Amino acid sequence: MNSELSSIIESLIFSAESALSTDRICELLNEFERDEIKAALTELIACYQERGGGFELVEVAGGWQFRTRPAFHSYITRHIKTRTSKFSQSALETLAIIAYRQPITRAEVEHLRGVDCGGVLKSLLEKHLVRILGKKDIPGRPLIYGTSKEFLDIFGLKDLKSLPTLREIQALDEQPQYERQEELQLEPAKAIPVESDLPFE
Amino acid sequence: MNSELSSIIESLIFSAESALSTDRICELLNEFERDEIKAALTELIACYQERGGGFELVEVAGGWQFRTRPAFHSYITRHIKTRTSKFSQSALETLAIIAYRQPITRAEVEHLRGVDCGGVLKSLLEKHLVRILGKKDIPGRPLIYGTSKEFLDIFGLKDLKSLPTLREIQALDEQPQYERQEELQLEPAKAIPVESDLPFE
Amino acid sequence: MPIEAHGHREEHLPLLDGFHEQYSVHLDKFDGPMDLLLHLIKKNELDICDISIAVITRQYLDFIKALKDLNLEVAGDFLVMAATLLQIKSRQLLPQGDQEEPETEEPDPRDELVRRLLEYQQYKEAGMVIGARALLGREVFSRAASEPVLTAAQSVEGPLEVSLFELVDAFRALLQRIPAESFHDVAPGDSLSIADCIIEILSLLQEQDTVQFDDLVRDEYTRERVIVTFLALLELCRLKLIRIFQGSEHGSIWFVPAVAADSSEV
Repeated sequence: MNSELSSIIESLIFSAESALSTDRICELLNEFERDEIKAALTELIACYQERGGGFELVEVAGGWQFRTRPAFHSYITRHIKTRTSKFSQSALETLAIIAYRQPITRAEVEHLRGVDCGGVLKSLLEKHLVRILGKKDIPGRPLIYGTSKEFLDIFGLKDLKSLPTLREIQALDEQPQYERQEELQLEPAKAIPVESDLPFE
Repeated sequence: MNSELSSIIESLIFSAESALSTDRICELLNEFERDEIKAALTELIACYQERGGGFELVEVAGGWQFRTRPAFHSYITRHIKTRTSKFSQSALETLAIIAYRQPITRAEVEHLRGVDCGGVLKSLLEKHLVRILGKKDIPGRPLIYGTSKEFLDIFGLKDLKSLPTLREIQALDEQPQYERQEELQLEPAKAIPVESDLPFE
Repeated sequence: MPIEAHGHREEHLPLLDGFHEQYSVHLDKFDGPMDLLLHLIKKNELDICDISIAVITRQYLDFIKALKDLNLEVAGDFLVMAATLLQIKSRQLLPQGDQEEPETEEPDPRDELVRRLLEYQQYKEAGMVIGARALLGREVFSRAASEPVLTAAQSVEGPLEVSLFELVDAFRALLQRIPAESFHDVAPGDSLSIADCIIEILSLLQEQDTVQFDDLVRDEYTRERVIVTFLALLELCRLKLIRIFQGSEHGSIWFVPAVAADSSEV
């Protein structure tokens, strides 16, 4: 039903143990033109969007991967043990702050949350959801943190831009909130489709 | 394109670690009749036979499993041959010792790890993560090792100074110290009504 | 304002009882002072941009007192916020600025807190939305079976993938395994160590061929820094990793890397 090339791409994505980026696919299939590969990939994506079935082709962590549809999880977990545990509110808050504000120091996270975050931060590091990016060039040279590829992978995000839009701050005045905002490298304000069933209030 | 039940079966086979037998599928989906399940499975098998594509549904070891088509194996092995590899624990440990204790001799590394490190050291040198800094001026003139520029690249570090220290990681576990409140940028940190009688009004 | 009625002393106790009932089950639900404040604002149906500090402060302090009465340890972070609230309240009570300078508008003492609350609220909500996603390994699964083709093929030499935390953690695990005296660590105290300084110098020498002593201490010209840097240089010299030059008497000290040995032997 598909072209030969899209079948090859399908087999590559299917057999890879993690998401395969378009770049990586082009690198592996160097006898094909990049345009050809992109066209075949588009064909494949369209085919999976149409088809339904038990699993789908999703774009996560900058690559393509087959994953089961969330709707069937209650059947799957009868057979397979869940590996990812529930995240606590403090872990999610900390993760959200790091995701939106990276690169960020621990002191900045703690200022935003109003509580000590050392323990949470360490557990996020151990789960590989957060990584150390280096040190900030300010006195004391504190460590700076950011989210990892695993974060995108586990939370099923294509990239950092696909993070849910932050609700607009009802600004008190027109002044920027913090000087620190300059560090923001993300533009989460750009319209990002939030999961429809999860509205912000 | 398929029935709901065949999608459920598809998701089960897809996510299972090994081939799923028809009996096992019936056992897992005990709210469905065996005949229904068999019909849905037949539907699924027919669909995959017809479809072509990069992988197929095959019966192996008394169960059902998705496998890539043999025709595409040559493409798939390209990926495994050049995929990102994880560090072994011994390589990671050796690298960590060299990073944190450089300049260091092989004997010193081995003293710390308690095992021979020749092989690991050689592979770290081959990967250009570690380099020879010179020779130590002691009997035998052993080589002295340190980390390389590639080491900094892999970890995304600007310089060796940006390497997080052990103390910084350990500090994550520690109880918050009250001096840290200065970082919170709150002026009233000095006057904390700690004990007993909190003034109401 | 109906809420103000609670301000009377005699009503304080029943209110506290309410807290006991209401919170004893949910104590751990509050994820810090900001979370508690947001809860109080919502409960009192206050506008987050125009909160009544008097109401919020009293209820906040009541809550902390309730925690204490239940013999629960109140985290320092909660007390810091209590201090902040009291400070804002006291600033509100101060007479407004001098009439003589009407143009200098006093900023609302609540502004900073409100800004923090609004921002915190955003991240709290974003955290909830992110946490409600279908997670890999929980609601969504990738293929678990390994391809026979893949297990047969051996990985040759791909790019390495490792995180900094894994590196530090490996080192930490190692240190826990072996007795401390095995280390030739110099001055592991809080201050600058010779080891750190050596690493810094080696790092510099990767980028440039010559380094001047003054460059090393310029940013931090303290007695300690100069001594530690000097000791680090001596150590590197002893290891024959660098060569030191001095142009003239009392002139600047230069050093260059000693020629590295060929890397053929291991």
